[in-house]
Amino acid sequence: MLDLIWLVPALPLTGFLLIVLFGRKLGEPFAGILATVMTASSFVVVAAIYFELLSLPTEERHHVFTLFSWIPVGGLQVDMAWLVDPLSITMALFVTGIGSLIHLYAIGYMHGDAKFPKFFMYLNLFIFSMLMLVLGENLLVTFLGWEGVGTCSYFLISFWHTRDSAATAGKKAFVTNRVGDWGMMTAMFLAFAAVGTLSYEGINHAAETGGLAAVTATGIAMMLFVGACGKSAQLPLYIWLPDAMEGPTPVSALIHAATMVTSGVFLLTRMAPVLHAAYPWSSDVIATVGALTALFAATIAVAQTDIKKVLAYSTVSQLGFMFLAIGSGAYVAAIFHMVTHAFFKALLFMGSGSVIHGMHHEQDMRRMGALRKVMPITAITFIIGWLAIAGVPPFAGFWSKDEILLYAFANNRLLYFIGVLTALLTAYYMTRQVIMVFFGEARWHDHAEENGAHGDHTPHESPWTMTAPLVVLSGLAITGGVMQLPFSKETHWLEHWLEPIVHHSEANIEGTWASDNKWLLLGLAVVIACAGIAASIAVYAKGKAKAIEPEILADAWRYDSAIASIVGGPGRKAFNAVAAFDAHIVDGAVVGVGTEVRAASGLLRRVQSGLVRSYAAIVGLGAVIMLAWFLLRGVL
Amino acid sequence: MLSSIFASAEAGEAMASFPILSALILLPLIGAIIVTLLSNRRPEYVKLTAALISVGTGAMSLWMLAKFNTHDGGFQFVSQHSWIDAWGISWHLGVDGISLFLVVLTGILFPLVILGVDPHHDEKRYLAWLLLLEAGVMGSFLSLDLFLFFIFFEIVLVPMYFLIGGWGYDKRIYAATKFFLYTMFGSAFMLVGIVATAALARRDLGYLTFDLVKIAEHASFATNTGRWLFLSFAIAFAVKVPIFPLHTWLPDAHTQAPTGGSVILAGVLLKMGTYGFLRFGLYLFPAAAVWAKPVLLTLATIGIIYGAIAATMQTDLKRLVAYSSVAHLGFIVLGTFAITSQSLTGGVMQMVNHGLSTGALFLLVGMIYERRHTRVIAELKGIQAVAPIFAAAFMVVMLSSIGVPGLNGFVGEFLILIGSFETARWWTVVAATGVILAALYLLWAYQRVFHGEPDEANSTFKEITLREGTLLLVFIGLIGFTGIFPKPMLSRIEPSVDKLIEHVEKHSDYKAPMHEGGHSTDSHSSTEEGE
Amino acid sequence: MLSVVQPTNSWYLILAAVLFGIGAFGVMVRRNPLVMFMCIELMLNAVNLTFVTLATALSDINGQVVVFFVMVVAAAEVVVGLGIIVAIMRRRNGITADDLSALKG
Amino acid sequence: MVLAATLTTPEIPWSDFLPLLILLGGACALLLLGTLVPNWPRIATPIVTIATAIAAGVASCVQWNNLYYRKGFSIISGAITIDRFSVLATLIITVAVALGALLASVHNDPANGDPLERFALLLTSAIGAVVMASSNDLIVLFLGLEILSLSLYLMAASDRRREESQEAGLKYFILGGFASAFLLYGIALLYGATASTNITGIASSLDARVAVGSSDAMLLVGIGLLLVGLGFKVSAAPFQIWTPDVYEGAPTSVTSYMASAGKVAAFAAMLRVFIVGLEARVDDWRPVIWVLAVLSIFVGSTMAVVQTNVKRMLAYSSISHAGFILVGVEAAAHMQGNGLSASMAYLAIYTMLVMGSFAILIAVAGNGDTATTLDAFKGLAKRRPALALAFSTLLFAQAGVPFTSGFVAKFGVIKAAVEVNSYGIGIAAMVGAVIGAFLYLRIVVSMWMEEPTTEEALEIPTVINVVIAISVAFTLILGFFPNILLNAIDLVRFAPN
Amino acid sequence: MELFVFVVAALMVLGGALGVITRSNPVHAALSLVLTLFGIAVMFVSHDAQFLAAVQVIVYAGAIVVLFLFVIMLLGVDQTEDVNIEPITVQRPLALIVGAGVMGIVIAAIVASKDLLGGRGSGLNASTLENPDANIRELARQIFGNNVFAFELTSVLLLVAVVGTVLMARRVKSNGAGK
Repeated sequence: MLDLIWLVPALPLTGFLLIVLFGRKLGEPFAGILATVMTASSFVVVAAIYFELLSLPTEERHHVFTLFSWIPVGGLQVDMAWLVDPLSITMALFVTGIGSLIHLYAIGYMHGDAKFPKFFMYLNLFIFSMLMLVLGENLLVTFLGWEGVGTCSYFLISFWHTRDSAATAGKKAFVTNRVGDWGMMTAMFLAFAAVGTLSYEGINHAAETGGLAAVTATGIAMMLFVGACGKSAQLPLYIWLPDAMEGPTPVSALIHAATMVTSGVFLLTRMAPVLHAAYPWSSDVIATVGALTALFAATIAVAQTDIKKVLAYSTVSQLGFMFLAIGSGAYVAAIFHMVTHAFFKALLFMGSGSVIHGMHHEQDMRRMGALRKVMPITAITFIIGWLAIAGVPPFAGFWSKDEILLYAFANNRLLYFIGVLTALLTAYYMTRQVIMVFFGEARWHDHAEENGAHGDHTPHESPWTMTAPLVVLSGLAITGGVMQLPFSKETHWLEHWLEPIVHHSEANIEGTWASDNKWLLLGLAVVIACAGIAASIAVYAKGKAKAIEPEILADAWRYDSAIASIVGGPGRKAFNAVAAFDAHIVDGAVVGVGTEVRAASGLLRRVQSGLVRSYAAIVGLGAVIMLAWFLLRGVL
Repeated sequence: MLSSIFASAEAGEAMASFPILSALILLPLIGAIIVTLLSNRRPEYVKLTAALISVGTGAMSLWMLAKFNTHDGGFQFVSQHSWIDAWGISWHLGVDGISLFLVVLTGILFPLVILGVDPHHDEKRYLAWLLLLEAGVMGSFLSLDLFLFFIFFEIVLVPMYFLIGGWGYDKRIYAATKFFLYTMFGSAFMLVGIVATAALARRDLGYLTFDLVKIAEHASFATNTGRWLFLSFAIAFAVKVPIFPLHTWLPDAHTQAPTGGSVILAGVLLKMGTYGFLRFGLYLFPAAAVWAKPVLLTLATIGIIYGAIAATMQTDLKRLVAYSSVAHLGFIVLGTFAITSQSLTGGVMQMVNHGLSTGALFLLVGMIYERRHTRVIAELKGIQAVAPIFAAAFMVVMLSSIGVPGLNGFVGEFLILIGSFETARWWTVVAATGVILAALYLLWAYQRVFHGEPDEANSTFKEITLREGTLLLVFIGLIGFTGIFPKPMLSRIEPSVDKLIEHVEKHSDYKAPMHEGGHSTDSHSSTEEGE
Repeated sequence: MLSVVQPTNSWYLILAAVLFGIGAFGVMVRRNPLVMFMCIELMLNAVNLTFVTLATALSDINGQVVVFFVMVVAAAEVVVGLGIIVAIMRRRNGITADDLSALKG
Repeated sequence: MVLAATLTTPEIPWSDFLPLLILLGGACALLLLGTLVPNWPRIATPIVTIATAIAAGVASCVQWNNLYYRKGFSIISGAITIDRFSVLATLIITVAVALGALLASVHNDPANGDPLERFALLLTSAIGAVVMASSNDLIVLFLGLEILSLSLYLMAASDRRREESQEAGLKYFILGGFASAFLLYGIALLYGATASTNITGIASSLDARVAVGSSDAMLLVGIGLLLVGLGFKVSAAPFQIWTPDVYEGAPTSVTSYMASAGKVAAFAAMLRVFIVGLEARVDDWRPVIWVLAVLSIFVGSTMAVVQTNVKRMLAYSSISHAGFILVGVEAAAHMQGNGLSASMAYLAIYTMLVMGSFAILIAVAGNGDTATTLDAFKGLAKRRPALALAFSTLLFAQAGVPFTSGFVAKFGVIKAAVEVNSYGIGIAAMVGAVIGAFLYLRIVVSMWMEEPTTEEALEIPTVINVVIAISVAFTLILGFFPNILLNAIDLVRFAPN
Repeated sequence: MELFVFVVAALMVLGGALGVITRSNPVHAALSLVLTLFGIAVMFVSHDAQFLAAVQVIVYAGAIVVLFLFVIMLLGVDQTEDVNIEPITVQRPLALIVGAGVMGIVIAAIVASKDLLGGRGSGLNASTLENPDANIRELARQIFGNNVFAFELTSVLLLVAVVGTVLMARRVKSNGAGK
């Protein structure tokens, strides 16, 4: 059964190729169906493998499948190989699982789009790349997937490329990611220079056995983190993610919520031993950046009016939580939160997508409201997602977030408080969104003329292809927490499952104040969540207090615009200066020589006056000079 | 070492009963003459002949590739005949892993250009020049005699000069002249260097010879002499590559040259410089090359960043691609002078990769020009909406040029960088940022040209034709294949590279970094199980 | 006679040098081709004088032999030169050397 | 009869300077027959000339073979020397005469009067050239030079239709006379310093007087004056000044002859005088040669850049070629390596190149010998592709592009220079060559890449085609198989003295 | 006595030379050339080169200068050339530098190596009363002896001269081609 692993990436790839070749003929909806089937079946295979792994004893849950030797040069021997172990399978599971759901959803969402087949072509390619990323046996194969997903995200963000904003957003995403890639490449260079291999086993083994100097480990860790920041939209590189919302909503759900953006977390977990071997401060850096990002994004989300922008910023914020976890050594918690987040954030995104679809591509929440009446399923599922992210027990988000905060507390109180504050804000802005979209009075009538405006202006519920995934996911969003319940050691199923990966580097908080009083913290978390929700209701539903949505928050602390102005202003000037330098100085020198020769030629021509007597004079002059030399040689 | 070379020579003889390398040079040469003599009345025959000859050459090169002995790092198919014995010059040809794929690339590119791109007038002359050019390029990649190399290196200028000047665009004559004189200026020093090398080697060898192998193996130069000689060669190659700041002939030449010319120019001509650095820099003057390392690494790094930045700001699409070449070749030079197994192998591979991807890019730009009669980015818009397949092709080629894994560009670039990182850490870290810039300038250009709503000038943009499609398919196929499965290439390149590194280590105080298993043995074992 | 200082060979040589210089100067300042030509004759004569003097100094008759040949050369030169001049003058009477500047640059 | 008793004439081995006699005989025969034979056919004149030249060439080839057994020797009490060097020079000169005659035969414009004298002068000038090349005595050298020069003055002025021709003649004549006065004065001072006019005599007396403490200013100034004279003849900067005007003004056929035979003779003389005669003082004059060489190369190539008349361009290029040959001389002045053979090879190759180039010039210039501007060459590739191709070949050869004889020549001198460690001159020469290349490119551009100004077809006389064919063939064959020439020329030696 | 002769001759030579370069009328220039030639001839005599002195007078003064005058008359170019104005700038200073330079350098050289030239050599058996033709005899031996080749060459030279004059003198209707 394990040997069928090759099927997992192969199936989506086949789907991709088939659509490349016959996409036009297949057309709608068969292209979509094909893609969905491919992804789903690959999910089935993964599930099968998962169960097989479960059946194996822990130490045997680690298999390498080598296809062929990819880049063998001297000491560098990189194979095209897959690593099957709990972590990769976990990732593969929810990638393919959620992936197939979103495929299904997309069939409905992309209905009627001229480039329907192309969309699914990209989606399948993305799934393939993502699987390469998570299944990669060495950094390079992961990097292959890493870049693959980046490229697909570029394609998909600028899917409606005739819209300049979409095109720009795609480019921005790619280039920003490249900055991260630079970090990841440098990390690989360091690893190879130090260990002489790029395989996770090799590197991690070296790290665990102390074969990796702390300084090198730190270097690798930090560089990997740079890479992660790029992919997982952390400060300072998060800027591309909000813009990425230009893409179709399924894309946002799949790539920019569930899967790709979490690959940074995955990578750091993979390399946990290296982080562990690095100087402690590197972990603190990661945790701090995570926490700050979380808070930063949350504050921004408070003031957004675009339904998807809110979710985008909340994604950034949640990713910040995961990095906080990583930095605090809570790898399991990180993965845990990644999974649950995948559930409810995908759910939320698709819900918003359904809303947008129903509203004829209206995204401004100020023009919505009271939609629960017209699209009930969407509303209910969305509300479930909201509860999950807000951290209301027993929904999935509660457990994972709480786990993270627990470790954070044990690690660093300050970061814990930042986390709590973020949680509060999260509850606040999510509630705000729910209220603005589904409750209150309907505000869509009075904008009939401007909005998408085709046919009737009353929103409608989406087709089953879209609602079905919502239902499934909401189910997961409710129950997702079971993976890892804090009640007893036994209930830490996920932790046991991931044992072989993280046992070495997972922080041990046994006996710390935090773990002793985790029930207290748990309670606190619940209180916080409720407080946030209450506050939000007070403001937006009851209108008790005035909404605090300062313009600066709406503008994301001016961060993005500042960068834009730097790039567009001084940056552009500098580049132009270089170009001008090349044209005038470097090339100018070359051309200058030519003109000099011409000038000299003209000068000499004047000597060539055509007058015999001056010729004689020149000959004589030459003679005199020459004779002078000879005379000197003779006399001296 | 020498004995091994002759051994391989015999092996080569055994494999190739007839002198295939000489044939590779002479066939196009003869072809050029035939084409010139053909009558103008039946142009289609002219084209046919040229095509057949170039295809034949390409086939021979592939045959040679097939017959190439993977595990032998030495020169193969060696053929040596005395030529100008008065000056100890011999017709000495040979191919090893370093030149192998350059020869094959030449063999492939020329037929593609001849079949795929039409000149718009005087086709006969155009084809004749192209064939002559092919002969020259082949010659310079195959020569193992300094003199022989020089004359091929030099003769190439003439056909290229005519191609640019005769079939180029508005500023063609300026560009052609600049190209000719600039390159000639560089080789002026090399000529003196070559003679000096031979004259000085005579003191060790006892007889005058221009034979590369003999000199490299048996002659030793005083430290400073070696450096001066290396310098004289380096100038020529630096101009040819071109290395910042000697690059300014390239944008003009590339931009003004006809599409076919640009493809060849980018595809193989520039490689004569980088190849020269390997063959006549590292191999001939190891100590001096090691001494010059820092300077060249710095220039290469500057070139990478500088070229990329300059490219970003170009308003002419073709010029942009030209500047991207400056950046890419910077990588190759970086790899060459980092002198590690990976970086050198990557460098050699990147020569081919750049030939493919940039060549293809020039083809695509040429097609755009065919359709729109402009290369100005500002005048192009939204082409993807009207010609999606064309756009897709452009995208793939572009991604390979950006260096996205899974495509050829990445493998070379990555090998170069990871190899260089060990011996030239900081240069590499800086150079790696070039990867970001590459994405920037290409994607920006792509967005401006292909994205957005097409204005009415571009709304009639013709979708790719069958002929163009097949032409590009070959390129894309190679791009994809080498990206996914580079091993056949690497395993042939590496033995020669390792041999070269050993040579450098033997003749200088340089020590290449070793990993467990080290380069040579490990790789060989791997190649074994590879076959 | 009472011993007055005797002119040594150097005197003659120096005189010749002066003559040569004057001749050269003349070639450069005179515009009439014929006169320029005469100046060249002056230079040749200076050389002749030098030869003869050296012949005496070295007590070697060859010096004088050379002069003999030089005279022949001079004669031939004159004939040819005057021929050319005549040919030109025929066409453009009374031209000076400065008028002959169609070829230049 | 007393006199007869005491007179001892040296025995004269007539066969040893057969080529000279043949040329002289040819000249006399031409004059006599041409004047005495009634209705002497026009066409016969060039035929006789060429026949004579060929005969002389054959004779010198025979001599070349004989020299396998005798290493070279001087005859008639050291007046002239017969050695590989002089014989090779003779051979080149005779070839130049033959080709020059072919070209001149095209200029048989009735308006230009009876060509008889012009061909006679061609032969006499050849005599002078040969004498110069083989002279072993400064006086003989001087006489040879005068014979050559006087003939050339006349030939330059011989086109009676074009005033430029006479102007060129007069300029050449005045400056030539001026220069030969310097040369003669140099001989005089040299004679004063060494008590001999015989080159080998000078050499031996110089070797003898190394120890003499007395100042040798006279000797050195003599050398200087000598160098002025010879430098003028080889048109080395700064004594090149006359070259462009004369080359442009003279009839094209004459120009080609001047550029080839004239240079050969002058360089041969220079080499013999300085390498054989003044070897002892090499340290004094070699630097000067160095300067002259570099100056010539740069002046020649630089000034050519802005020219608009192809004939004049070629004149300037001939100056930079002279510079290259001087590089060979400089190398030879190190008394080791093979600068001597390199310069001779260069001369041989250059002769063929220049003949071909000027032949094409004649073809394009038309009967009036006037259309030599760059415009006349515009779009030549469209009018006469073959001609354009041939000219391009020759031009690229002059630029030193590989697979042409020109490259072999340049490579030869550079090699010679570098082998004796004078790198500076080598690099300077190559850089100069790059500047020079621009000139050739300009011509090529206007031939291939510009539109013809006139559409009227230009018909080319057969003889011209013959010359072009010979020259191009020589250029290419030598480019691919330089051995043919090199192996022979490596044998070039001076007679041991 | 000797000194007197030298001074007189030198004056003739230099005076004549200056005349050649200063006299604006070519005829006068030619005549002053004669003066120089005579001066030279005198010096030849005082160097026991009687034969050359004779030839100098006959050939040079007698033939060459006459030829000059003849041509001048023939072409009627005896109009004076204004010697005071110089169309070409810096020509005269340049000429002065060159003339003086060559003169100075050679003189310097001669002075520097005076000792080589010593006094009057005695090797030349000067003509005396008992054998008046010693000089001629000696010259003859040389010319027809060692220098016979050169002597023969002079014939070629004269041949050239003859052919040349014929070529140049022949009248051709110049159809102004190339103008």
